Amino acid sequence: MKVRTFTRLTDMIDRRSETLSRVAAQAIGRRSFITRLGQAMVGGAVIPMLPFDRSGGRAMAAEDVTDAACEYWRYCAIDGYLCSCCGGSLSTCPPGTDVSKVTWVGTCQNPKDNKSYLITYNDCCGRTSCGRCLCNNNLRERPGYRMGVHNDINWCMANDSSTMYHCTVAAIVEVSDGG
Amino acid sequence: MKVRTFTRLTDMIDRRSETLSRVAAQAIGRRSFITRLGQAMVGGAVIPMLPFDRSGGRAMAAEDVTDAACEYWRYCAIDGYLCSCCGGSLSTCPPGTDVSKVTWVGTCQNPKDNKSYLITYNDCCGRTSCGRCLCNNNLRERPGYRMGVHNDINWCMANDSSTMYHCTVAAIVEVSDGG
Amino acid sequence: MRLSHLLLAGASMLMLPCVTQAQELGPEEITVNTLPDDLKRVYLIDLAVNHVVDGRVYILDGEKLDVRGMVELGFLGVFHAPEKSKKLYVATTFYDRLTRGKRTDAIVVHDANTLKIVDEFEIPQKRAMPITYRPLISSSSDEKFLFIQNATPATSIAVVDLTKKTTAELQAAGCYGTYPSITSPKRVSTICGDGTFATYTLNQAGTDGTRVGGDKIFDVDEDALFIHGERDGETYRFISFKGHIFTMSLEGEKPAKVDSFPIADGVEGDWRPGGYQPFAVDAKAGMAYVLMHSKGAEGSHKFPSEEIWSVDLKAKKVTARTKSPPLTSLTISLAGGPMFGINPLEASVVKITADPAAANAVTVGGSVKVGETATQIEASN
Amino acid sequence: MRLSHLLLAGASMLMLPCVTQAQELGPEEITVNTLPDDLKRVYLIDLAVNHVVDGRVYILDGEKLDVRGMVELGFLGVFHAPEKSKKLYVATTFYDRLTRGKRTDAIVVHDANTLKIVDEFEIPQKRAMPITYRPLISSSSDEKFLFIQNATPATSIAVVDLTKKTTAELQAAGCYGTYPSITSPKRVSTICGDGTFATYTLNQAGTDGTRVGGDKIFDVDEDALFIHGERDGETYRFISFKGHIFTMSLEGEKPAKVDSFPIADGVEGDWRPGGYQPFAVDAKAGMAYVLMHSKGAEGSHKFPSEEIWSVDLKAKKVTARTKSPPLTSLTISLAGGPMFGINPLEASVVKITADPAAANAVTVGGSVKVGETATQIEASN
Repeated sequence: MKVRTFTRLTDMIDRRSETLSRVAAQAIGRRSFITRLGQAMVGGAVIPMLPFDRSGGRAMAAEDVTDAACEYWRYCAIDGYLCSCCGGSLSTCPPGTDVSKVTWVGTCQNPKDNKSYLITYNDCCGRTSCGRCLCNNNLRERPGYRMGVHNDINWCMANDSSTMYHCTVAAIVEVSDGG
Repeated sequence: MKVRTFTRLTDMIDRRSETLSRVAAQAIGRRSFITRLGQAMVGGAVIPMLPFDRSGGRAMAAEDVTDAACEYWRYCAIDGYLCSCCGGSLSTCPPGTDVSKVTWVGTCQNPKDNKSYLITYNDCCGRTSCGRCLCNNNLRERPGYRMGVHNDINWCMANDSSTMYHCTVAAIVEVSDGG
Repeated sequence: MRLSHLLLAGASMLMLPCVTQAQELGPEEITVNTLPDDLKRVYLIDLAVNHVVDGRVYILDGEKLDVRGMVELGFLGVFHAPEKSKKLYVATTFYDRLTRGKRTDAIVVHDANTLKIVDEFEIPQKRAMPITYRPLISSSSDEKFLFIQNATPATSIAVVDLTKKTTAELQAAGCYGTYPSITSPKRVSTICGDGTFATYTLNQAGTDGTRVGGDKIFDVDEDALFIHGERDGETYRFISFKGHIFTMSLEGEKPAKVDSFPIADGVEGDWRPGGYQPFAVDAKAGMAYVLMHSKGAEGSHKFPSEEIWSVDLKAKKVTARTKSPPLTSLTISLAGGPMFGINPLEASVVKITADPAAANAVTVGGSVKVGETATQIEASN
Repeated sequence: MRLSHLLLAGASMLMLPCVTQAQELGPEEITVNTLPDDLKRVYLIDLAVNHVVDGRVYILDGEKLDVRGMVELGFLGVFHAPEKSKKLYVATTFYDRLTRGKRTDAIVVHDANTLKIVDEFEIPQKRAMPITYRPLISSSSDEKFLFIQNATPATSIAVVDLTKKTTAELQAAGCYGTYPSITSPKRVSTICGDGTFATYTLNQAGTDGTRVGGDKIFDVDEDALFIHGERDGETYRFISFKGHIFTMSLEGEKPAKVDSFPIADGVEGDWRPGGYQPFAVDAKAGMAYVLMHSKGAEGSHKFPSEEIWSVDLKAKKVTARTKSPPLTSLTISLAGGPMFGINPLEASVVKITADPAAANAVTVGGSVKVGETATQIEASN
């Protein structure tokens, strides 16, 4: 199944959104976050908290972190259950679920190559919430008025057969040029 | 709303159950537990565990325990959420719920008067599980082949409008004569 | 026969005198509670994301902090308790096979005292399925319309006529949140991603509206606004990620900024507001209380509080800073009184009071463990 | 324009070479997993009573103990994975408004590899809504019928024809549990409250059955049987509250006790079995492993284990006692291999192995936190 990325241009208030929302892999609101990547630290000073993780906050950590940990680098703007804890992986949904048609995105820095990657956070849909490895990081996340980088909403919302939320993957769309 | 108590005679295997199950306030399988009350300790040596309470087991305690604690004397054979923690009380269901039509029973000893009481554990029904004060005590509880004293089942099962389980009350039916 | 004397029919058993003496503890009738009119309520809106089909709203007694009842939120539903109405509203989504099958989006109406469901009617299948925030559902000042945030992900505002049980739609692409005018029943505003507000004025029937956008007042990249807004007289107060309080008038055809001022600029420690409902305004006292965390930076905007800052809205200055439990949501009733916060790490509700004699520094009072992953909390007058 | 080069249509974006070099980390396609045929499965059946509408079955890799998938259990559903079939069955109850409205009781059929729902059909609204136990749903030895425990609260056994998708009913008042004959596809037994077993022999069509009751073999008041039964060759093993192991032949028209023996009589400390699935039998090794707690008494029959006792079923004696985590359910596959237990206090699954070189004393291996209020656990061959 192909990745289809929905994001929202910052100037989308031109009312094209009904159309745009149906277009897969839209352009990213680059001004909003990719361009800042050169300046702002990704995984640096920020210590993301996990609001529902009773253990409190932890830092986005370096290379030895597995993809079943909230601190894994690709999760810098995730909000949800890690599919890696639910029978999926970074880019596979667990058995019996469907990939979300629309997504939000983040730009995260890989500690191995110090490059920044555009990450699509697809929800896996159609089965009740997995309940394992709930993570919430919000690097360059914004409220719903910038929907393409908003993570406090169910991104299974546009799926036809079921909008139920199960877990979230974090797949690479491309290397960001940091510009 | 009147209490209606379903219980099961030990000799109910005469296949009258289809009829009996529709009769409210059936007789109690007294041989099975009330008659043993004189000999067996109620709230004595037994230390009930709370399988899903992460705090582990506690003893059925004496007078100073409130009805929001698993150790309160009337809960000697309860399995469920205490309605006292959910907007109800020992004998009232929380707002918006319905009293179960059928129940299981227990016989518990009141530490204040040292008398034994027949307790009806009515479930409150029609709303999703309360989720607060989950308690499980099993004095003279038995598997489903003695249904009237079985607590591992949803006693909202016979309600018409909804069989959904919300919480459990523990009302007095009568003082047991201990015989 | 000992057995036989118990073989009695039905409820008549309860009317019998006890076999042995127990004057204080006789047979009990089981009844169903209702909530009194004068209950000071706290609503804890818990999406329960671990079981996302089964969200709920716990109703607490604001004085004793005990749970008095529950309303179902269902699958990522949103909840609204209008100020004057005796009804509680949930907008949610049902599937006839729990998570699949036939989908129904509906408004479920509860009696506020019995908590019984008294009505239900369908709405279009467009509503946002969010982590709950107050502005995602609201009511017009006359409480005749509900405003519900849609997101498909294209955004619009559903205008639900509670009398006719019909729904109109206001296009609001790139905008989010609903902020009803405090004085005009036919007016609602929203926040847009270009840093503006927009105000919709409905026609008489409430079936359509005209939109007037305001001037750009904030920068989403540099210093975004939290969508949580607080009523203060005839204005709304907002706060930005970097701790600038904005006062907006959303009463006219065009939204207008009244003023703005910073609360943390130049303060050592990079303090910022954080959470889902990061501040509360006591309109009577002219005070705002803000959930603040230190070492704030890009991405920290949902961090729980380390301190609560008391802000004099007239003097535009911080009057007190108090160490606080980790809270992500804070509320106060429109009539004032104690505040209530959500501690997400403990999954508890915390009661907080401000002391006018001590520059409105706050004191953390009792708390109660309730809910799981609640993000929104409301207090009734 | 930097912006414009990203304004590309659809998935074609993924086909582009990367803007900068990243040979190892290129664009990824998102796919959906399936489970391999050779996976050694552990099924953790979790009613999730805190959100009772939303039970689930977690499927774990028995070797690595990681979660590989999930099947929905819904509202107090029951789950059965037949030994040979490539299908997984859930019998559950749906309401079209989550907890109210139109009720549908159904068998939901999943493909065991894709976990997709491949079929669903209705059954009568009589099924028990239980804390899950294995004997509340089972299949005939040819896997053509499901046997499901009914309770309204009057008890009966639903006989579900998986080919015709029809349900017959065997009256079983005062009895509970379903124990399919191991050799006769048309036979199933149950345990009754008078201390007997009863066996039903179905007619050819599976639409009715004749019932033959056995002799009284236990006393419900004095020493009740747990309903959990373990297959051992062509017999079933049961255990009583006081630790008597019963061997039953449920292969003929009439149920017959083969033998029984105590494992804790006379042992200091009042040790008793406890839990929801208090023992497991390794048929190949001829061993039973029993979850035991000390200070056993009336009402302690669901206590978690303090020790696991290894019992030689041929020699009828305890060969080893090992300190254990607090477990309430234990399982082993029919083919042997490691055991898996539920630690309800930690909400974890624990792997346990027996050492034949040390009198089959057990060793507690790894564990994984999963689920919330699970009572049943199963392991595939």
